[in-house]
Amino acid sequence: MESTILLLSYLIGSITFIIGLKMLSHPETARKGNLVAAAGMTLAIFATIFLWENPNTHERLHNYGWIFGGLIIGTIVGTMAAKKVQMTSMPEMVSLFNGMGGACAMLISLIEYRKPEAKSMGEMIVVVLGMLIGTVSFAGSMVAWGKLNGRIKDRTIPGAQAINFLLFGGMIVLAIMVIGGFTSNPYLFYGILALAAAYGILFVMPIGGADMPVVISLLNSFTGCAAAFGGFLYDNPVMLTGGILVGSAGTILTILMCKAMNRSLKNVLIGSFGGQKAGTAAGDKEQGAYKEISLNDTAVLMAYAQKVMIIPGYGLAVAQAQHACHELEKVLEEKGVEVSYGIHPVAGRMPGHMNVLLAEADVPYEKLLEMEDANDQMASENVVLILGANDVVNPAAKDDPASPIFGMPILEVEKAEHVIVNKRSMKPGYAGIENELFFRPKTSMLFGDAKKVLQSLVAELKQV
Amino acid sequence: MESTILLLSYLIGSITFIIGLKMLSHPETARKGNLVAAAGMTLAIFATIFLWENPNTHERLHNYGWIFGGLIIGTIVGTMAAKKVQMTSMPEMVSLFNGMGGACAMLISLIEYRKPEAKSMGEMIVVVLGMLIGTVSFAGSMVAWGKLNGRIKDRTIPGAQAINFLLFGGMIVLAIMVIGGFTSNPYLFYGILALAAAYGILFVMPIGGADMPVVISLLNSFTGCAAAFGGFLYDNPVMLTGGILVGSAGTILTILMCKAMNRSLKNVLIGSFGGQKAGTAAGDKEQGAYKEISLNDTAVLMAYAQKVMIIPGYGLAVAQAQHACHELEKVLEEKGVEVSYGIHPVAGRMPGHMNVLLAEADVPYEKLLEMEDANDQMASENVVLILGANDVVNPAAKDDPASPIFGMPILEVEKAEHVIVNKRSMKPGYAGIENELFFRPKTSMLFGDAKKVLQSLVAELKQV
Amino acid sequence: MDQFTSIFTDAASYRLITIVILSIFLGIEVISRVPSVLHTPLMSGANAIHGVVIIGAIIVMGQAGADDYLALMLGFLAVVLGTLNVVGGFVVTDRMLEMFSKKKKTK
Amino acid sequence: MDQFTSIFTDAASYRLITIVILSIFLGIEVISRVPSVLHTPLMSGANAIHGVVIIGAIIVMGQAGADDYLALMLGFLAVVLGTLNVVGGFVVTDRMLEMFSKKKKTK
Ligand SMILES: NC(=O)c1ccc[n+]([C@@H]2O[C@H](COP(=O)([O-])OP(=O)(O)OC[C@H]3O[C@@H](n4cnc5c(N)ncnc54)[C@H](OP(=O)(O)O)[C@@H]3O)[C@@H](O)[C@H]2O)c1
Ligand SMILES: NC(=O)c1ccc[n+]([C@@H]2O[C@H](COP(=O)([O-])OP(=O)(O)OC[C@H]3O[C@@H](n4cnc5c(N)ncnc54)[C@H](OP(=O)(O)O)[C@@H]3O)[C@@H](O)[C@H]2O)c1
Repeated sequence: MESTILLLSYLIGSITFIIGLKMLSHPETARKGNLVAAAGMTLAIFATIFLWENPNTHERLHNYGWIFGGLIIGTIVGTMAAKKVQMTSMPEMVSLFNGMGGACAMLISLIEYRKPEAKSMGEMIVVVLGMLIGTVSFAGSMVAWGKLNGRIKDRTIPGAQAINFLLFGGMIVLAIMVIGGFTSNPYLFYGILALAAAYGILFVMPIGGADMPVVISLLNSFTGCAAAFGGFLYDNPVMLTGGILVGSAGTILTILMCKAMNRSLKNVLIGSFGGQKAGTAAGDKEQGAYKEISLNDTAVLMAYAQKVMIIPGYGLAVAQAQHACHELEKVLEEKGVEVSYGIHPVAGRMPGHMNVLLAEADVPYEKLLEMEDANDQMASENVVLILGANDVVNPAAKDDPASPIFGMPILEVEKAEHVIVNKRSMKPGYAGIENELFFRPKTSMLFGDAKKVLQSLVAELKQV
Repeated sequence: MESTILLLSYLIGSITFIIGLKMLSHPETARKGNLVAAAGMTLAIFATIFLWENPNTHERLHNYGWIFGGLIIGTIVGTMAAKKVQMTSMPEMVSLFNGMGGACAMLISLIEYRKPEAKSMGEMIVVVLGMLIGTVSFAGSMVAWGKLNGRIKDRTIPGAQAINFLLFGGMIVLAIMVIGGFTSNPYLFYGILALAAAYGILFVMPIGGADMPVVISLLNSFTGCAAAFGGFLYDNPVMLTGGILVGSAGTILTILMCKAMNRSLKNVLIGSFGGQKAGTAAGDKEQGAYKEISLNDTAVLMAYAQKVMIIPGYGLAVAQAQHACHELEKVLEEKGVEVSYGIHPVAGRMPGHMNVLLAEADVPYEKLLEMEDANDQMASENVVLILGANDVVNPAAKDDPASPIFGMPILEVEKAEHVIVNKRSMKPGYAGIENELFFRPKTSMLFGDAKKVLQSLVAELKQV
Repeated sequence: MDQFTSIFTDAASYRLITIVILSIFLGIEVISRVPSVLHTPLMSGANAIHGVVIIGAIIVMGQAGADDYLALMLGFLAVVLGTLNVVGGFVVTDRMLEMFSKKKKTK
Repeated sequence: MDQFTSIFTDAASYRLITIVILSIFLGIEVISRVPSVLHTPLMSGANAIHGVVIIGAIIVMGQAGADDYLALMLGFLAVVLGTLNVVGGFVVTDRMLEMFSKKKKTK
C-alpha cells in the first residue's frame, strides 16, 4: 500500500514537471507553471523520505536527523540567496544553483562507488557516467559563475582545444577500464573525477563572458542528464523523467538562444566572437565622419517631438541607468510627448534582460514594444534615442552579407526622423564590429555614461 | 544478441511513430511522415516474426505458413481496397480499416483468454479491457462505415441513452466478476463481448451520418487503446507506445475536428443536429422573397466579370461536379476572367473534402484560397458562385447569437459585387437551419443539380 | 485488494505506467497544431499506426499449438485483419496525401 | 560483450530506454515554441527541475551506516547542495516571473 502511494507520488511528480515546463513556455502561465513543478517536487521529496524502502532488504530510510538538517540548511540558504540576488545577476545565480545540482550528482555516484556491494556492469556505467557528467557540470558552472560576476576574466588558452581533446580521451579510457572491471583500483575512479573537473573548467574558460547564458543553459542540460543517471541507478521514475526532460528541453533551449543571436552553438563554444575580440575588429573599414549633438540640443529636440522611442541596450544595464531612463520618460510624458521603448530580443546580455531591467524601474509594461511592433511604428517616430545599444541597431545585419551578424533581425531606427545615439566612445559592442549607423546622416552621437547623460538630460528638459 | 536486435527494432519503431505523427501534422512533410511510420511498422513486424521468443520458455514463434499467409492475404486485399476506393469514400475506408484493427485486438484477447495457463489479475484486466474496447471499436466502426456508404440510415432509437447506460453498467459488472475471479464460467466473458458489440452499435447508430468523421476519429483512438492493452499483455514497447500515441493523438484530433465545426464533442455524440433534424428547423422564421437568375444571365454576368470566385460545398461533392467545375474555370480563364476558389475548412463532409475533390479534377493548387485569404480578396470579386454550399456561407454564424452555428467563421460572400447560389431547392444544409443569405438583395438563386447546371453554363459561355 | 495494488508497486508496472503517461502527453503535444486540411489524412495515418496490434496477432498465432484449430483459425483471422488495418491504412493515407502534394509541386 | 548487450535485453532496461526516448521527444516538443523573453526564466525553471537529483541524495543519505562518517558527511553535503538547487532554483524563477507578471497585470 505504502509503496503504491510512493509510486503514485512519483508519477504525479513526473506529470507536474511536464505540465510545469509546458506552462513555463507561455507568458501567461509561466509563473503558475513554476509553482506546479515546485509542488510536484515537494511531494516527491517527502514521499521518498517517508515511504521509500530498499527493494532488496525492504528497509526504510534512517538518518532522518541528517536528512532534515540538510534540507533545512539548503532551504534557508537557497531562499535567502535567491531573494537577495539582484535582478541583473540572475544568470550568475542560476549558474551557481546548477553547479550545486551537478555536485550533488557527483557525490551520489561517489558514495555509491564506495559501497562494498558488487555492482553489475549496468550499475557501473550509470555510476561512472553520472559522476563524470555531474563533475563537468559542476566545474563548468563554477567557471561560468566566476565569469559573470567578473572574478574570472576571459582568456584564450593556447592549445585549449588539443588539451580538451586529450582530457576527453583520457576520461573515456579510464571510464572503460573502470566499467569493464579491468581493474578495481579506486584511484582510477578518482582519476576520472579529476579529469572531468579539469575538462569542465577548460571547456568554459575560453568562452566569452557574454556568451555565458548559452553556456549555462547547456550545462543545465548536462546536470539534467546526470540526474537521469541517478534515476537509472535507483530505478526511480521521477528522477529519470525529470532529468531527461531537462536534458532535452535544455538542449533545445540552448539552440533557441543561439538562434535568437543568429549564431550557431559551435560558434559560441569555439568563441569566434566572444568578449575577447571585441574592439579589435574595428578599423577594418575607413571610418567616416560622425556628428555630435549637445545635451541642450537633444533636450530641445525631444521636448518638441510628438513621439520618442527609447532603445535600451547593454550599456544601459552596465550604467544601471534604468531609473534615470524612467525619469526621462516621465518628464517627456508630462510635456505631452508620447514615449515608448523598442525592445530587441537579444539586447543586453541575457534573454529578457531589458524587460527585467525596465520592470525593475517600474516602467509600465505596455510601453515596451517587441521588435516587430517597434519596427512597424518606427516611421512615425520623431526621435529615436539609443541608450548603450549597438549591435541590435547595426544596419550591417541587413545590408552586409560579410558581416558576422548578417541575418539577425534589427531595430530599423533609420526609418525615424532623428536618431540620437548615447554611448561612451566609438568602440564596438559585443560582436566587436563597426557600426555604420553612427556615420549615417540622420544619426547624431551623444557621448557619455548612460546614467549621467540621462540625469543631465532630465535636468535640461525641466528647464526647456 | 538477437533479442537486443528485436528490442532495438521496437525502439526504432516507436520513434518512427512519434516522428511520423509529427510530420503528418505539417503539410510539407505529411506524406514522408506516413512513409516513415510505415517503414518503422514493417521493421517491427519482421523483427517480431523472426526474433521474438517467449520470455518463459524461450521458444521462437512457429506456424510461419499461417503467419505469412495472413500477411500476404491482408496485404493484397488491403492494398487493392485502398487503391481502388474513390477519393470521396475515404472516410468510409478508414472506418473499415479501423474496425479491422478493433476486431484484431478482440481476437487476440479471445485467444489469450482461452489459453489454459492461469493468469494474474493484471493480465486478466488487460485481456478483458482489450477485448471490450476492441469490440466496441469494431462494432462502432462497422456502423459508421454502413452509414457513410448509405447502407445504414440515420435513426433515433427511443431511449437509446438509457439502453446504452444499462449496457455499460452490465459490462462493468461482468468485467469485475471475470477479473476478480469470482467465477470462471467462460460464458460471462463471452457475455462481455456481446454487450460490448451491442454498445458499439447503439452508440454510433443515433449519430448523424455527416458527423461520422468525428466519430471515426474517436473510434480510432479507442482502437489505439485496445492496441496498447495488447502492449501491456506482451510487455511490448512498440505496441504500447504506438497504441497510446494514437489513443491520445486521436482524442485531441477529435476535439480539433469538433472545434473546426464550432461544436462540442458532447453535442456531436448526442446528435443535437445530425442528419436527422435537417429540414425540420426551416420555417422558424418568416421566409422573405428571393430572386432567381437564368442560366443565360449568369453566363453573361460571368463572362464580363474580371474576377470570379467559386465557393464549393457539399452539394458539389454529391453531384460529382468537380470536373464540370474545372471545365467552367477553364472556359472563363480563356475569356480573360480571373478565377479562384474559396475553400472553407469544413465545407463538405470531411476535413479537406474540397481540396481532395478539386485536386482530383486537376484544379491547380494555387487557385485554392484558404478561408482567410478568400475573405481578404472577397471585396475585389465581381461574381461569387456558390456551388452546393450552404452553412459555410450562412451570415447567421456572424450575426445571430441564437443560431446553432453562431461563432463559426464563414466565407463573407456579401463583400463581393454579385452572389449567385446554385442548389436544388430552398432546403437547408447540414446544420438544418435557414440561410438569410438567399434572401439578401445581392443574392440570386440558380436552381438545379450542380453538375447539370455547370455543364449548361459552360455550353452557354462558349456562345457568349 | 492487495493483488490490485500490487499492480502499481511491482517495479515493472510502474515503468509501464510512466511510459503510458509520457506517451499520452507526447500524443497531445505532437498533434496540437495541425491545420484542418490535414485532419483526414492524419486520422487515417493514426489509424494505420494503431494497426501495430498486428504484432500481438503474430505472437498469438506463432504460439498456437499445431492441433489447436480454433486458435489457429482465430489467430489467422487476427493476422489478416491486422494486416488490413496496417497496409490499407498506410496506402490510403499515402493516396490522400499524394493528392495534396502532387498539386503543390506544380505550384 | 554479453554482459553489455544484456543491458538491452533485460525487460526492465528496455522499458527504461523507452521512457528515456519518450522523455527526450517530450522535452523537445514542450519547449519548441517559447518566446525569447522567457528564455531566462525557462532556463532557471528547468534548472530547478533537475534538482530532482536531491531524491538520490536522500536515498543515499538515508541508507548510510551510522558509523560510516565519510558517507554520512558526503551524503549530508549532497542533500544540502541538492536542496540549494531545488529551492534556490524555484525561488529565483518565481522572482523573475514576478517581474514580468506584476507589470502585465497593471496593463
Ligand atoms: N540578450 C542575450 O541573451 C544575449 C546573450 C549573449 C550575447 N548577446 C549579444 O549582446 C549584444 C547585445 O546588443 P546591444 O546592442 O544590447 O549591446 P552591444 O552591441 O554589446 O553594445 C553595447 C554598447 O553599450 C555601450 N556602453 C557600454 N557601457 C556604457 C555606459 N556605461 N553608458 C553608455 N553606453 C555604454 C558600449 O559602447 P561604449 O563602450 O562606446 O560606451 C557598447 O557599444 C548582441 O550582439 C547579442 O547577440 C545577447
Ligand atoms: N468538412 C467536415 O469535416 C465536416 C464534417 C462533418 C460535418 N460538416 C458540416 O457540413 C457542413 C458543410 O457545409 P456546406 O456549406 O459545404 O454544405 P451544407 O451546409 O451541408 O449545404 C449543402 C447544400 O448543397 C445542396 N445540394 C445538395 N445536393 C446538391 C446537388 N446535387 N446540386 C446542387 N446542390 C446540392 C443542398 O441544398 P439542396 O438540397 O437545396 O440542393 C445543401 O443546402 C457544415 O455545417 C459543417 O459543419 C463538415
